[in-house]
Amino acid sequence: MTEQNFWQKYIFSTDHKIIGMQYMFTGMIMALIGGYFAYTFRMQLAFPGTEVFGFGTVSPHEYNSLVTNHGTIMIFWVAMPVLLATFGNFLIPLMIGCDDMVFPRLNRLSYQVFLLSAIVLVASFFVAGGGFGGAWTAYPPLSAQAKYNMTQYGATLWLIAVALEFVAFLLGGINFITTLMNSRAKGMKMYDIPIVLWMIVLASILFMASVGPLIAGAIMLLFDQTLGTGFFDPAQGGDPILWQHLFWFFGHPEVYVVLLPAMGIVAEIITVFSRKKLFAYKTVLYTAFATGVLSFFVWAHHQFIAGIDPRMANVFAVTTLLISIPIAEMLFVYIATLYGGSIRLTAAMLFALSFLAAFLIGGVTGIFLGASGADIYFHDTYFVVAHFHYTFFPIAILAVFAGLYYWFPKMFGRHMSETLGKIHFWGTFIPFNLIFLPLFFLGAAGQHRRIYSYELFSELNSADFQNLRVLATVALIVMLIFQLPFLYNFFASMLRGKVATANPWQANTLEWAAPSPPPHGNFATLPEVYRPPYEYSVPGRESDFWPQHEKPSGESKA
Amino acid sequence: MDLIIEQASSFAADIDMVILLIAVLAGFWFFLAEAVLFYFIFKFRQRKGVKAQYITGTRKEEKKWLHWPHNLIIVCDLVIIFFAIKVWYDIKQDLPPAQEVVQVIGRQWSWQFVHPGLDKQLGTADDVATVDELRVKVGVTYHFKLESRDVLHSFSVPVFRLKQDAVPGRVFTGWFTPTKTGTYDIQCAEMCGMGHGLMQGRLVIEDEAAHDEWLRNKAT
Amino acid sequence: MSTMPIATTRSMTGIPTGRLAVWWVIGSEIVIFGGLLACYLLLRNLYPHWGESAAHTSTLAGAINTFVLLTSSLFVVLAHHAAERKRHIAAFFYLWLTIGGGLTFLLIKAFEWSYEIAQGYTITANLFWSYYYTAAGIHASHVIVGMIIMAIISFDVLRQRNLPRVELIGIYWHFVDIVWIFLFPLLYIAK
Amino acid sequence: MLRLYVVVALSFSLPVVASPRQGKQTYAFCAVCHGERGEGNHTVGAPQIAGMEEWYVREQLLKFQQGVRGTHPEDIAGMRMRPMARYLQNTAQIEAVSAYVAALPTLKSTSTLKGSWVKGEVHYKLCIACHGADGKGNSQLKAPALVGRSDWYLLTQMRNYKAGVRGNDPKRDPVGMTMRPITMTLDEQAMIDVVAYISGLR
Repeated sequence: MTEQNFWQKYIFSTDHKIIGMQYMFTGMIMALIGGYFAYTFRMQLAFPGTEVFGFGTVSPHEYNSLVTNHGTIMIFWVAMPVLLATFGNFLIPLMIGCDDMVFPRLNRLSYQVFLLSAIVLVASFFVAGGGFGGAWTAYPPLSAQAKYNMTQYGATLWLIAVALEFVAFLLGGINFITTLMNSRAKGMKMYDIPIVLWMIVLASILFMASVGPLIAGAIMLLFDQTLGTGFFDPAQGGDPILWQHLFWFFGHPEVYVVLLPAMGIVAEIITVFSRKKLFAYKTVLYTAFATGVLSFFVWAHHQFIAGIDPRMANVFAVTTLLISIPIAEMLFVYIATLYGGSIRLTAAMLFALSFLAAFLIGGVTGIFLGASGADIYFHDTYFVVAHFHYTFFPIAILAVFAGLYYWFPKMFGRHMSETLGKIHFWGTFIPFNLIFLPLFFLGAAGQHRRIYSYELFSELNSADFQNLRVLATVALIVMLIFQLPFLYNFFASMLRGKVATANPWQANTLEWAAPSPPPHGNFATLPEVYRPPYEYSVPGRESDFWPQHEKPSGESKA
Repeated sequence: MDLIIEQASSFAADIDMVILLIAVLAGFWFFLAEAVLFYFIFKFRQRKGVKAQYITGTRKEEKKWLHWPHNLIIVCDLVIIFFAIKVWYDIKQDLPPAQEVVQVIGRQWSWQFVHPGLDKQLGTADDVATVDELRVKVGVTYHFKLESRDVLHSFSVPVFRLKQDAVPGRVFTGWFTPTKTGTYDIQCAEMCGMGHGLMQGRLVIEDEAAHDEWLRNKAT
Repeated sequence: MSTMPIATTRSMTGIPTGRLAVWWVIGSEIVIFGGLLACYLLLRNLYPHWGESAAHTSTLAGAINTFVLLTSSLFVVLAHHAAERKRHIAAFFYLWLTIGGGLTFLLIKAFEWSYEIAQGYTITANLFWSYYYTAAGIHASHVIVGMIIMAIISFDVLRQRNLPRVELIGIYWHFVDIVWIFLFPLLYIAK
Repeated sequence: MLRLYVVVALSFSLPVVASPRQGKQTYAFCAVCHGERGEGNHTVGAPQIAGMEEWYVREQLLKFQQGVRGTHPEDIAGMRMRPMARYLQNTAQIEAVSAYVAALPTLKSTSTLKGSWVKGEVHYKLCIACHGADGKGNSQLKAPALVGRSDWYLLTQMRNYKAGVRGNDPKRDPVGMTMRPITMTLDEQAMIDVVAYISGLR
């Protein structure tokens, strides 16, 4: 390998690890922006009309824009790049014992398109009229016509940014799927693939199969905005509800697109830190398949009261409640895996376990919303907000932190501080519950989403409710402050942390066979695979782990 | 539910019943799962000299720990589906005959209500149109004709447990029967632009005498 | 330019990596066009009067274009055939015939559209025309992208490099062709 | 617990007092439709308000808040304005934003209507008594200036007065009431002409 200068090595690299980290750092920056937005509008809700430190007074127009872009950023520019692209890029070649992705330059292109989309989105906040404020679902006619949304440029740029992001992940997804299908190490059969890779690839396939109609829809909406066509304009014969179908046909599978990788990360971590084989590996896969297939038939539960045929709602209520079964079963598998283990509560494990605990709340509250009768009341209230934050927060924050603490030694060759990690964990998990538990209550009291101020609504303007809103906001600020130890820990450990060995957690999967951090090309000699990935505490063996690449000749090398 | 927010329509109690049912069934599984999770974390924490067990989860007696919860959840789901759809059917699909009809029109960013006048017929000269104020009689079954003039809105009355999106170019018909007098909030529940958060209406439920009195005042 | 990673050379499934990837690309494209056409068909069923607008499309131009695209698909098959036999000059020649087919297609399209626009059937005329221009426009952009990639590959082929890529662009070109075969009856013939 | 909220509230917010700074801040709400310079936006129905008299802005904001304006089913633009005005909670905010609007440099209005200046001059004789021959208004009579307003907006408001959409509340809007009989005498073309004449004034 010839010497590379800084630009070649870190900016225009085709190395999957560097690209993964590019996604990670972009995702982190976007998460900071999204967190800042959340802080701003939570302050407005807690102390309406006052000047927010670091922003100024929030106008209704800005409020809508903040809410919209908080949602958009957190899903498309934080959860997707970090869960799919960071872990996908970093782990797939390492875990299948390979030197890189099959199309390194396609991979680089996908990141560049993604970066461009992030830049376009950020630019949309600064154009005349401000950023788009029609909610992340962008229902037309509001999103389609500037005379309604008053963000002529913001809305168009937002739409272009989202479409570009889709293209980036299509390119990335093709790479993930092809790599996993074709480039596994010798001896790695279907059921020897670690769960996390299965999940990332299933998620990519789900994404690919669901996003197409929305891309077509985005082009149609773009024409509505810029050329004045009437695809979604009832005055010209179009149908605004059509967009909702296109959007949610993608939007609901999208939840599973980010859920599955998170589930995968958690599977890796709980097996390693409880020294257990994963309970019923195939069941996990089947439930994941079932979830993926079912997720295409549940989309209209977002539209129960949107004016679809009421008979259709019955069908979707049934499918929606059915999808709770595979997800619940997957969670039971994970809990069963803990049985009889030897659990080490490292920072990574704490985050992984808290994912299970918190996601259960998200899953259970989803049943209220999927049951059509109850949804009439809960639809578009804060109950929904709290519900999907209890799913997305564990997915995009808890599982990601779990993954970062776990794979950090592999990424940078050094350990993060466990003490700071635990402070960070409790400082994240407790405030998280304090933010969103009050919101369940407020939602049940009839408080609707995306409302700028509750002062006009006499039923919601009571002092008790306001105290709950303040509690949620204070908890948010506490949580944001507790991210500082993480950021310090992350960057300080990168430079000065305890040097890590190749396999510090005594894990089985192939990435731990490579040096920490892996050089370009990853492995000195490409490994071969002799056994499934979760052979921990096998009876009759001295050590409690049995790496996949270890030759079965008897003598222990680890 | 009725402790947090009043029930002011004939079907509010039905919806609250479904919510309670789900809360009990789902809550049971939730607390069970969390309890088991925390018990395992405590029981199987790392201890010196205790090695983890090797359980594949593929044997029949191990899998039963998945199958039984799995089957029981299906049963719970079916119960929930049954009641959810029943309530849904009563509220959204099976409209009881209307005694009076009101027209509800959503605009950026106000609600306009057209009440039938003293003749109880909509579309006649004595109709009373108001903005941001809906006045209805207690105990009378109303049909509402919901329209929108520009973007999507959602007509939401929390005390009624009622919500329906308004879509430009379409008219949706729904129903409600107020059961107690009072003044309540009407909200917009679908993002409709800058003033969405300020799009507030008032619902006044009054007895027939007071309502007629109001109509007469409006007519003059 | 980095050397090709070992990953790219592996083939666990037995399908060459490039071909596998192209099939996945086509899979994701199918849902894009599928979504658009599903919307179109749904509305077309709801609004039978769209037929009147469709009557103003030029079936002749559409038919000629179908013929042109099918012919170009034949050329790309011949190019693949030649490439497999390492006759790189012939492959180069056939690839450019295919590109020529694409160009003819676009030229006819340009004349057809300018005629229609001159008659007042613009993209905003009504919903049928919106779908007509959007669907055909997205398809035409695929034709253009295909032609550019094909041109790049053709010069590689001339230097006797990356010959298997002829097959890949061929698969893609067939896909673009098939999309047109769906578009043509839906937009032109159904009146 | 309450004390904690107060401490947090104070550390993150500033007390509310009327000040030029507050006027500018509050105007940010208005700028979305009425524009940074108060130039208005015809597509969303927001008129040009730069340099509008302070007393007039205040009164109209109060009228919107109290539901005197913006509650008639035909007054679509007014209904968009009403929730915005309702959000200004205290008098300090209203004072501040009125002063800010009044201080914005008056802009020349662009004409969007074609009317007869000559005929308009005849009809304008009706208006002179209150709005003045120069169209600068008379605060004593609560007649606002007409120059510098968007012509389409003047026309809409005359139509509204005539149709009883505005100035229909004798108790709460006696001043608006006086506009009604005047507009009753004008037909559509006359209104356009008079607006054309007003646009020519300076």
